[in-house]
Amino acid sequence: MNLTLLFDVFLIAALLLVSWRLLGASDLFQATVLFISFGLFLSLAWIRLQAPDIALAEAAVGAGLAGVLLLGTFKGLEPEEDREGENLSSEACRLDPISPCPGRAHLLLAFTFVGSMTALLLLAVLDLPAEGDGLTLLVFQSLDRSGVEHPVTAVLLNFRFYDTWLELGVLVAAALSILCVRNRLDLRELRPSKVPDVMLRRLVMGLTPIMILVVVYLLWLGDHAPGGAFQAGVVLAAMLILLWFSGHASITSLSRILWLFSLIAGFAMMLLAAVITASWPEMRPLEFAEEWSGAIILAIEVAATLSIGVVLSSLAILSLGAVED
Amino acid sequence: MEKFYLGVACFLLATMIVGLVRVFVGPDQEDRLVAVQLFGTTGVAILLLLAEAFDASSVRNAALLFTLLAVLAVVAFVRSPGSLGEREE
Amino acid sequence: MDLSMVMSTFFLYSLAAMLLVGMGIYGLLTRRHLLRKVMALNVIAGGVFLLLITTAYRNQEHFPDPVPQAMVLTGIVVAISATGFALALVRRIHQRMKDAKTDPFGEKWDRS
Amino acid sequence: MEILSGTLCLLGAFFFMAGTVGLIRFPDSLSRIHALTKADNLGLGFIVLALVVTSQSLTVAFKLILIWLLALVASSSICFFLARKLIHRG
Repeated sequence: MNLTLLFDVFLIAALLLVSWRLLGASDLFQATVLFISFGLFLSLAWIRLQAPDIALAEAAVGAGLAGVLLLGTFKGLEPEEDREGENLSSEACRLDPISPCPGRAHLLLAFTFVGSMTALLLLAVLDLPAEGDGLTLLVFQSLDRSGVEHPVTAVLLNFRFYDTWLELGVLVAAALSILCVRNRLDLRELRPSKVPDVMLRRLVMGLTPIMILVVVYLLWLGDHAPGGAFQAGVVLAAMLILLWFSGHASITSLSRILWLFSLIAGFAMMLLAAVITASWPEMRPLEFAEEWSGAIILAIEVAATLSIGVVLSSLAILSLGAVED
Repeated sequence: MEKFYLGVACFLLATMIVGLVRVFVGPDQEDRLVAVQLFGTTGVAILLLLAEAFDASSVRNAALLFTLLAVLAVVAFVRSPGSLGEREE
Repeated sequence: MDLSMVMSTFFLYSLAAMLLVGMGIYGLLTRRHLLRKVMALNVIAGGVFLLLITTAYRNQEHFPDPVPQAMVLTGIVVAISATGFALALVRRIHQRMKDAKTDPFGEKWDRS
Repeated sequence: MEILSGTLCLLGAFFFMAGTVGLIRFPDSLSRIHALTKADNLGLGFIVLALVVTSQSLTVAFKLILIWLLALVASSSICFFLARKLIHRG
């Protein structure tokens, strides 16, 4: 028996089982909790498929941020009159009681649609050429001109710079639109809904220095090994959220100007790089000189880490903060 | 030795699948959450074993992140409004 | 590494990825609670990421293709920020409906 | 060294299994929380020890032990929070 194959089969079985129960279970809290383990199994799959960068990001997002967001929102939605009941029925916390319940025809239609779509996808994947290097060779040929040694970082911050830039733009847009939804101008005076206790404060006091260390370590790893701005940013966000939950100073005590500045730092830094390279003689826009590209990428990474951390923690704090209006 | 580590990792994965039953049957919210925390630790152990089996040191960083952020979900659960124990406090 | 091994891994994981996408879309269409719909969207995203990463794994000489990996990395961060936004919307809708229940014209919300 | 590492590994796996069995079989929530700490502290501890014994470099060993210590802190505080919540509810 081949052990790697056994591992694959177990992992895929777990993934499918978890996502089936996640979507099918009638208890909403069960689904919320299963979502956390879905992230865990996915990151095991990333390790198995030799994508450690993604496993790192998934570990931070799946185990930390997604759990916080979903559990916090679930707690906020939990119907108050049903608190004494042990199990929440799915009816009790339904959000859209005005639309009709899905009937058998609806389910059949959905099933047919999904079934044919999955079959089509399967055909498309089977049709993929069996061999091929994709872009691996191209990336490795130009790697020594990129200023970093790790191919994924090179793709993110040099070869496909536009993608990363616009992605930071998406993050800023998400933060600004959530401000609109919550009808606020900044994060100040948003508090967690319960008074923090001593135990939690001590715990967070102990964890914070380690987290700062991990953020710096991941950022430093970025240029030669799996790690970098994304992973470091997510850990930074987790740290800010923990600080906020325990009542320490966090981004909620920043002034509006400072908060906005850190929100757009990553995007602005990349814009600055674009403008400078565009106005430089004998260089095309976003083409970095080889001797400078390492330094430019490092500066952009630091700014992007700050922005990602601030945006993601603002998203969580804005959607979990006590509703006072 | 790599084979052995991979075998132990498979075994741990199997215990995780068995442990999913507790998440499915509950009955309390705390029970389900405890089960998921146990998965977290088992997952860390699997990651450490895989790091040895595949000889990939970056996997250990993923394990480090998992342990570091394990508290986060529980803190959100305990600290958010609407929790049952709130009234007595 | 043995090529047939790589291919069988690729098929196994891409099959799982497509099942994830299928289940996610089915859940999105049939489940009614908004929180569940958000989770269904995340399952779909997980399936798509898995497909991209298996494709990257298949294209390997000595290192898996870094371009899909970078795409998925951006994808994960965008997905979590979209999830955060969607959850804030869900929270807001919930609040509005709770308020509507108390106003005199709100009986229509209590039907069903 | 390899035999020692293998034995420790199996011991760790045994404790994880014990934790899972406890999680499934124990009758009430508080004893299930108790099962979690066994697996966390001992299971992960033995596996970390097994890997430390065979690890080549000091940095790897240091990182492994750091992970274990963090897991100890995390699991004990998680158990504290959840158990307190259960007791408050009565």
